[in-house]
Order: sequence, then C-alpha cells, then structure tokens
Amino acid sequence: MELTLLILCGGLAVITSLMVILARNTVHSALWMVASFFFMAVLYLLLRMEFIAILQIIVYAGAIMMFIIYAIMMLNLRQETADTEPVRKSKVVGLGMLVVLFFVLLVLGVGRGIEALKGPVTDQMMEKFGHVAVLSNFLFSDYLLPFEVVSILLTAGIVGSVFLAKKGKA
Amino acid sequence: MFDYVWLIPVFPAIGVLINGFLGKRIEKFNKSIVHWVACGAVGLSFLVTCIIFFQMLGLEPEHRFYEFTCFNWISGGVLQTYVAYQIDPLSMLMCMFVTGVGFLIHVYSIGYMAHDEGRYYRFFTYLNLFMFSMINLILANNFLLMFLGWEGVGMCSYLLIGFWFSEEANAVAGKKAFITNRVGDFFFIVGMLVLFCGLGEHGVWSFQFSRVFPNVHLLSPNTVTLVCLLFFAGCTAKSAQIPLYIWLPDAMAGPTPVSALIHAATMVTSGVYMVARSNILYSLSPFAMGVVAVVGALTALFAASIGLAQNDIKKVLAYSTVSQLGYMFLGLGVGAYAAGMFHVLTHSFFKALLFMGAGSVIHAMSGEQDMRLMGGLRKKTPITFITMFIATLAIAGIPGLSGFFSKDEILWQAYSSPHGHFLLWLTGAVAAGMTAFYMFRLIFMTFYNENRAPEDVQHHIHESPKAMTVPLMVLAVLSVIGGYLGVPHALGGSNRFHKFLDPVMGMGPDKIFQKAAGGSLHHVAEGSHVAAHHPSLFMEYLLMAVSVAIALIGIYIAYVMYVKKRDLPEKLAEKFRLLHRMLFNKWYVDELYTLVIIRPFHGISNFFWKIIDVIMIDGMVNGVARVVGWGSSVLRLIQSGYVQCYAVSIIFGTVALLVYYFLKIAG
Amino acid sequence: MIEFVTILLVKTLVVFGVSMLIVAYSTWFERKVLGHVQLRHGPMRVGFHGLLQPIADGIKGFFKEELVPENADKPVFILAPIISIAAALSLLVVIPFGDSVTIMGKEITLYLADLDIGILYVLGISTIGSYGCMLGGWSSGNKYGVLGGLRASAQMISYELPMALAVIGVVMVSGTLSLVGIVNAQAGLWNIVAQPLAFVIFIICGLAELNRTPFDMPEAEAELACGYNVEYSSMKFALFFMAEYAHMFVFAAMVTTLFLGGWHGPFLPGVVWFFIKTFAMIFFCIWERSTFPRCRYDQVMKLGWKVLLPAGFLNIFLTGLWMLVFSG
Amino acid sequence: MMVDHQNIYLILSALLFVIGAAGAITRRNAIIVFMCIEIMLGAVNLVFLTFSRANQSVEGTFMVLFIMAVAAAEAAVGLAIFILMYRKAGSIDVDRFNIMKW
Repeated sequence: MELTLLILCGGLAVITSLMVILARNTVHSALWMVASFFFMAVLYLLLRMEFIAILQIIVYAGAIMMFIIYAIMMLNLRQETADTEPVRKSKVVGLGMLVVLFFVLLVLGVGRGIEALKGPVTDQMMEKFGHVAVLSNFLFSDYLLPFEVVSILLTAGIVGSVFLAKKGKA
Repeated sequence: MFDYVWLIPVFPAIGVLINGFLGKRIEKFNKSIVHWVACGAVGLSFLVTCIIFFQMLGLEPEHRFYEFTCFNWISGGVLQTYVAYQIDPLSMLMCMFVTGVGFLIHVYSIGYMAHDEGRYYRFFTYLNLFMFSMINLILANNFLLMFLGWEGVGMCSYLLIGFWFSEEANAVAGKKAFITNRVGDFFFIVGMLVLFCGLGEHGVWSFQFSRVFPNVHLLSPNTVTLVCLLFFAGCTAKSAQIPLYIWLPDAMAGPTPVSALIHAATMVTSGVYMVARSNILYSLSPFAMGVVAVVGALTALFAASIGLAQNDIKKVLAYSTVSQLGYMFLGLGVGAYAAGMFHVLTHSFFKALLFMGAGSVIHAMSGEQDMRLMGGLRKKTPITFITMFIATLAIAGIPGLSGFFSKDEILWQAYSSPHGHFLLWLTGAVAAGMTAFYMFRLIFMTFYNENRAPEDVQHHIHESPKAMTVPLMVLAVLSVIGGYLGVPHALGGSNRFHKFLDPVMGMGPDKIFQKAAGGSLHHVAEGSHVAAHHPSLFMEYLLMAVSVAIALIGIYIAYVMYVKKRDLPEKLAEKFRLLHRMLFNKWYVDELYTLVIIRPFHGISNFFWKIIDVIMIDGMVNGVARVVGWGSSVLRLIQSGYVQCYAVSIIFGTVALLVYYFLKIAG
Repeated sequence: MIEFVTILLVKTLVVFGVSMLIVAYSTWFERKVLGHVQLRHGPMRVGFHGLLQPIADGIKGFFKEELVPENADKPVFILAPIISIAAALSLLVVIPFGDSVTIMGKEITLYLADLDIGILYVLGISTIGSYGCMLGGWSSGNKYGVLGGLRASAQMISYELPMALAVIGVVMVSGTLSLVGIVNAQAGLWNIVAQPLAFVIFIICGLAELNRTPFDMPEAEAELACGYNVEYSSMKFALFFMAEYAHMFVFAAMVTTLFLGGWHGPFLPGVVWFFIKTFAMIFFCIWERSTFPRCRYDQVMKLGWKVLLPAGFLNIFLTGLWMLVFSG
Repeated sequence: MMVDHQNIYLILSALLFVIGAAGAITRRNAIIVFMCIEIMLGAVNLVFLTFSRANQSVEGTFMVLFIMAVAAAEAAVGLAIFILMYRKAGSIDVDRFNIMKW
C-alpha cells in the first residue's frame, strides 16, 4: 500500500518536474511546478514529516509559486522568446555531465549511503520527530540561533526586494 | 571601598564617551552641560580617590596594599595581563593630587575656554581622556597597563598642544611633542620587554609589579642597569630631561590650562612616578642611579639658565618646569625617592598655580604673552598677583612655604645620601638661585612698574572670572601648607610624608635579598629608611641656610635689575653679548638637533623613499600585479558572462569531486 | 477495517451533503437578507419565499451553453474553477462540527480528521484556492480578467500574512495547532475574549480573502466588469460561485472554531451551537456587505500592510508578554 | 509497520535533482531557471528528510526547514531582480544577459 503510493507519487513528481522544464508556456510550467510540489509534499508525508509537508505547501505552493505566477502575469511572459541564437555548446556539455552525475549519485548514494542507517525505523519512532511539538521544542532550544539568523535573512530579503523593485530608484 | 577603585578611571571615561560622542549636540543645546559633565566626572573620581585614600590611612602601614583585577586584558601563552589596579601609598598619593589638581584645572578651564565656540566640548573631552589615561598610568598594577596610560597621556598631550591647530606653529609644536615622546616610548617599551624576557628566563613571565619587583634580584646586574637606563630614557622624553626636553617649551602653544595640567602638574611627573615605582630596580643599579642624578642635576641647571633670558611668560614657566623636574630626578637619582615624590607633590601645587596665574594674566592681557609688554598688573588683577606671588615664593624656596621643604630635602639628600656628592648639591643650589632670579624677574616684569601694553589692550585689563580665581586661591593655600606634610626631622617635624611612602620606597637591595630569603615584602619595608651614614645636624642647617641665602640673592638681583635700575639688563646683555645670545636662543639646542639628527634623518628617509620604496618595493608589488594581470587576461576568456555556463562549470566541479570520491572508495 | 472505512465514508457523505446544502442556501440567504436590508423582498417566486430558488439556479447552470473564449488557454481555463471548488471542499475535512456522539454503541467523532497541523492545513489549502481566481482571470485572455487575477493574487498574498499572525496568537493561547485541540482549549474562555485583537484582524483578513465587500477587488463590478470570472458562464461559473460560498461557510466555521468556542455552549447539543454560531457569522458577512462601500485598491493594500500586519505583530507580542507574565 | 524504502527516495531525489539541473542550464527564461533551482532544492530536501529519518535525528529536518526559509527569501529577492531585468531589457531571457564579465 505504502510502496504503491510511494512509487505512484514519486513517478508523478518526476513526470511533473519533467513537464516543468519541457512545457513551452511559462504559466503551464509554473502550474506543473505547483503539482510537483504537491507530490513532493505527499512524499514527505510518506516519510511521516507532516509538518514539513504542510510547510512545503504553504511556503512553496502557497507563497513562492504564487509570487512566480504573479510575476509571470505581470510581465506577461506567456511564450518564451523565439530561439534565434544557436544552442551553446556549454549546455550540451552540461547535459552530458548531468547524466554522469546521476549515475555517480546512484552509485554513491544508493550503493553506499544506506550504510549510515541505525537499524529499522518504526512508526513510533517517527511520531517522535515528525510531530510539531517535538520539532518546535528543538527549534526554540538547540536551533534558536539559526532560527533567529534566518529571521534576519528574511527581513533582509524583504528590504532588498522592495528596494530592487522600487520604481525610479534603482 | 577598595573594590570600587575601578570607578576612578571609569568616571572620566564616561565623560569622554558622553562629550566625545554627543558633545557637539550638547554644546549647541547648552554649553554648561559639557563642563558639568567633564568636571563632574573628574570631581567624582576625586571623591572616590579621597574615600579610598582615607580608608587606606585608617589601615596599618603594612596592610596598605591592595590589588583589584577588573578583567583579563591580554591572554596569550605565558603572557597573562589583566586590567588591574593597585592601591598603595604611592599610587594613591599620585592619584589624589592628579585628580585633585585635575579637578581644579577643569574648573579653571570653564572660565578660560569660555570663548572657544564650537570646540569647547572637544577640549573637555581631551581633558577627560587625559585624566582617564593618567589615572590608568598611576593605578596600573602592571607595566603594560601603565604603558597604555603612558601612551594615552602622550596622545592627549599631542591633541591638546595642537588644540588651536589652525595656526601652523601650534600644530608643529604638537608634532614635535609627539615625535619626541615616541622616541622615549620606544625606549620604555624595549626596557619593558627586556625586563619581561629577563625575568622570563627565571620563570617569572609577568608584567605585574607585585610579581616583578620581588623577583628582580634574579636578574643579572647588567640587565638591571640596561632596563633602568632604558626606562630612564623613556622618562627623559615624558618628563622632559636632557636630551629630550626640547618638546616641553614648545608645548606651551596649547591652551594654558593644558600647560598647567599636563605640562606642569601631572603628565610630566609620570616619569618621576615611574622611576619611583621601580625604585627597587634602580636600587640594584648604582650606575643607573648615578646617570639619573647627573642628568637631573644638569637639566635643573641647564633649563634654569635658559629661563633667565626668556621673555615669553609661559616659556619661562616651561623652562622652570624642566628645571624642577630635574630636581626631582636628582632626588630620585640619589636614592631619595620619597623626597623626589614630595617635590612632585609640592611642585604640582605651585606650578599649576603659576601656570594658571599666567593664564589669568594672559587672559587679562587679551592673549599677550610677551612680558616686555606687560607690567603694573598688581593693582588691576590683585588676586592673580597675590596667588602668583605666593607660588613664586614657594618655588624660590623661601622658608615656610611648600617649595622650601621639598627642594631643601632634595638638596640635602644630594649632599648627604650614600649616592650623593657635593657637586650635585652645588649644581642644585646654583640652579635654585637662578630659579629665584628668573621667577622674580617674571613677577617684577609682569606686575610691577608701569604697563607697557598698547592703549586698547590696557583698557581691557580686568580680573578673571570666579571659575578661574577660585582654583587659584585653592592652589595658593595648598602651595603654602603643602610642605607641612613632610617637615624634616631637622626642623622639628616628623617627616610624615616619608613614613607614609615607606612601604613602597623603603626597599633597598639588601631588603630584597632578605625577602628572597623568605621574609614578606611589606614587613621588611618597615623602618628601613635609616640612612647608612648620617652627616651632622649642623651640616644640614648650614646647607639649608646657604641655599636660602642663594635664593635671596637671586631675588635681590632680580629686584635690582627689574625694579630699581631697569637699564641694567640692557647693559649686561651688551657686555656679555655672546652669553646672552646663547641663553636667549636656548643654547641653540634645537638648531643642534636639526643639524645632527633631523638633517641626516631626512637624508636617510629620502634614500629609503626614492631607492628602496619607489624602485624596489613598488617594483616588486607592481611586478606581482603585472604577472597577475597577465594571467587574468588569459583566464578571463572562460568568463563568458552567461549564468548557465557558470552553472555548468559548477556541475563539472561537482562531478569531478564525486568521481574522485567514488574512485577513492572503490580503489 | 471495513467498519472504519464505512463510518468514514458515511461521515464524508454527510459532511459533503450538508455543506453543499448550506452553500446552496446561503446564496438564497444572502439575496433575502440583502433584499430586506434594502427594503425589498428578494426572491419570492420559486417556492415559499423563494426557498426553491437555489435549485432553480442550479438547473439553470447545468443547462446553459458552455463558452470558451478563442483567446483562452483552454486547459487552464477549465482547471481554474476546479481548483477553486476543490480547495474549498478540501477545507471541510478538518472542520470540527461537534464533539463525539455515541450512535449504536460506537463513539463517532463529528469531524472527518483531527490533523496535528489542522490550522496550518487550513491556511495552506485556502491559499491554494486563490490559484483558481488567478488562473481563471489569466486564462480567459481578457484584460479585465487578468487584472482581476492580479488583484486576487496580490490581495491573497497581502492578507495571508496578518491572518496567519492572528492565528498564531490563538495558537499561542491554545498551545496546539489541532483545530479540535483549539476548540477544547476554549472550554472555559472563548478566544474572542482572550484574543480580541486577533479576532478583529482575522475577521478583516477573512473578508479580504473571501473577496467580499468591502474588499471585493478581484471582481469589482464597477471597475473590472466582474473581474476574473468575466468570461465564465454556465457550470464553470457556477463552480466559482459555489466555491465562493463554500469559502464563506468555511470562514464562518473557522471563526467559530478559533474564536467563538466551537461547539461549546450551554443547554443545547454541541453541533447545534456550532451551526448557530456559524450562521451568525454568515449573517454577519452578508450584513456588512450591504453596509460598507467598496474600498479603493490602494486602500486595501495599505490596510493590509500598514495596519493589519503591524497589528498582528503587536498581538503576538502582547500575547507573549501576557503569557510570560501570568504563566510564570 | 516498517517504513523503509530509502533507496527509492534516494533514486527519486537524484532524478529530480538532475531534472532540475538540466532545466536550470538549458532553459532561457529566468523564471523557469529559478523554478528549476527550486526543484533541485526540493530534491535536496527529500534527501535530507530521508536521511533524517534513517538516522533518527532531527538535524536533517531542520536543514529542510531552513532551506525553505532561505528559498522564500530567495524568491522575494529573485523576483524583484526579474522585474528589474524586465524593466531594463524588456526580457528575462538569461541568454541576453552576459554583462557580468570584465
């Protein structure tokens, strides 16, 4: 049951991600992206990370993609500009490298990474740290400093984006 | 209360912060807040000092020692230095009169600087910074913190001498003071390091006084002498001794309260304080002591002789200061540390008073400093006249006033102590006569006869405001009674001053070795100041009488020359033209320095600049840059400006790393 | 297992059915209330006092002609209303209608799911709902539509934040993210008392998220000629319409849950209390619609960013302070 | 019930990462490049969560939390930059922006 769900959602996540880079229409790309995020969220749920999963939806699907679609609409970028220039060689090389990368990752990650396991994982154990209360206890004790730093980063991001996008100033 | 000793330096520091950062606005808003803050800070410091001082007085002499550690300052390997303050009779005594006199001068500055718009806050910031540094210098319990204060006062001195920097002469004077002091500081720091390393060889890695001094017997005599001479070289700059005294007369370019505070009462005595503080070291090196004594005596005489012919009121006082500092070193050099410190104390009273009186005179004369254009101020500025007159009597060594006791003690010790000599006494006595002469010359030229100033200036002559005269009066009282702290046995006193300083001063070399044998530091100090050989009481009276007589003769000559027969100086100058010109031009020392040191220095600098710097160093640097530039022009070809190309190169690097990792674990 | 699935299925059907009925009749309710406020009768012809009007409207929606503009992005054009209604209905899953009841010896909870992160789920999914407006407006290929869509997304983004901040205050007081937990935490004191500022912020933001007057920028008839749904007709329009009322119902239910103590109340059974409060909120929504004029667009933005957002922070700060002081 | 399909998660994330990277280096629309980077981040998040679960430690989870926060900041600044790009050049085609060289 779980394996079926995993393979189904994983496959859909891959397909939707592929559609993001294959779609010609920018808005369609963005919509595939939203779908991809949803499937990713399901994958997180399957990992028993319900808080991360809902954050994935709120942050990525709800906020970031909303921004992106807003920008696309505002700039009216329905179609990508026509390809007049030839494709650069570096892109072809890069694609080749990526294929190599994939196989290296497979060998390294799948072949060897699992050795790091600490034995079987049970649901009870997972309850312990997918749960919001547990996470927040860690977040406000051990991870307080990074948490505060991130808040500063976000503030800086807001200020920066307002400054950049302000008309007539930049 | 001892644990609150850190408050003493902190108050002026707060003053610095407030006036330094907000002063400009405060001054615009309300000028009086600036001086309230500054004076308040120093006043509070003085208050705390008083409380600690009197609390210390309540203790048994052997318990009058306390160290308070604020925080770890420098921590590196064997070197552990703390910001820590030391309370003992010597440091508290210095602190008392530095904060006390400093406070009076702060108050005086309110009146004196009142018309200096826009820079008022800056002046008080510098003064407070100076107080902060000076207190650190005095209270420090280790050489490094002392050096911090040492440098700090030097810097403040520079800032204050050049306070009216819009006139080039002032800026040049500031630079001169700064550079001359740098030379001395260099010796000081070298001496400090020699001491540190020398003691380190014996396992005592420390700058702390209470660890250094009980262990100095471990050092070889040569090292001790070297350290002492290096330290003394530092003092010659800070305390204006031959050969580095040249900056002090020029330093009179600064505002008069500065001259009073820094260049008469406090900063210049820091060298004396330092030698007195390291008295154990000096006790171990008779040669170094001899150098100190001779240099001190020569300075006293030399500076006094220059003072004879100066016309600028502040210059006279400046040379007088140099001369008096020479006395103090003479005292230190003959092993009479307490006498030297006593003179520091009394001198700070009457010299601060003299400078402030001079300032008051200058104030009255609308900024005129040339004594030839003064005269007859006795009636118009009575308070200034009376107070200055008292100070002059004190400095001239008239019996009953403070200067008499301290100066006489130094002279007596110069003759009688085991390190003393008749010639030292004679030099000192002659210098005392000269002092009396030029000081009364100053008084007569300024306050007697008719006024020689231009008409418009004459109309403006007036007594100074309260803020200036009150400190004058306070100091005048102190100048009179200050000497009674240390009335010698010969005159029926108990010489309390000596007894007070005994725990710090009374450690001759023999005591140190005793201590090494196991005795505790402060117990052996008790009652150790019994001189080895004691010349007769008659001799003491005789010498006292002689020196007083010399002083009186000096005064009489001055009276004759500047009140009775006022054409006499002209004639004398005609007759001894060469001598007069030598004196008037300060023995041409500045010119000599220019010729011997500055010119060659310029030449060498020029060589380093033109040849070493421009051709060699710049050549190397530019060569490296050229090689890099050439390399970059090649490498730049892979920089296409396309983001995605860069992304590809990142992927390339990632793949390369991962493949390497893979091969490593596979193989 | 079978039993569990059956109960869940039945509950789902009941919740869905009841909600759809409420959605349908809140359209009637709105028209009636608006009518009476404006001294009219509202729908009177179909059934007693127009009670059958929603059914008639539904039939009309089914049988009207489907129109897709030539310029439209067809897949997205069709997808948009589906997203809208799907998001609205997904929200029903977590609404706690009442406490558990015992039927035939079985304890049955009166909600479909008690998620650990229920309130986050509500916030997340309700954002997704606004994709419907945006995409609908954009895909029509109509400039009014695009403007409406842009306004919808900007407004959503702006009001999500203060709304979330207001909710954080409630969460701080309750100490849980679960909606059932929040209701339980209000057994003694309703959050409207404990969190009055959050309540006001939540109501205003909710109205803005619902695109209701005075914040109905995306469809402002006078300026945009109905905005994002200008090109929609027949059933697709009906879906948008239903989604809007479903959202309103969910909003009312959320206010009830978060601030008005959920199913808590004296004498009557919990479910009844819940619906009483919810209908009161729905009535409030309609009432204010007939009362307030429409804001200008910049005013809406200004209110969101310059008033509500700081107010939200203030609320969190005050709540934290209060908790710090009184809980030791 | 055992939860253990680490390999599948890892393969999935490797695939997603490569897909995202491929899009990031080939697509010319800056916004799509940006989205591809988000896909890559998502893939990385998946790995973190997988290992977080496998190692039974919360560190991976927090890494993901912070990645999300950074991604949000990145989106805000990134979109401001796109708008600026568009305003300056009338396009957000990354192949037309090669001014970042010397």
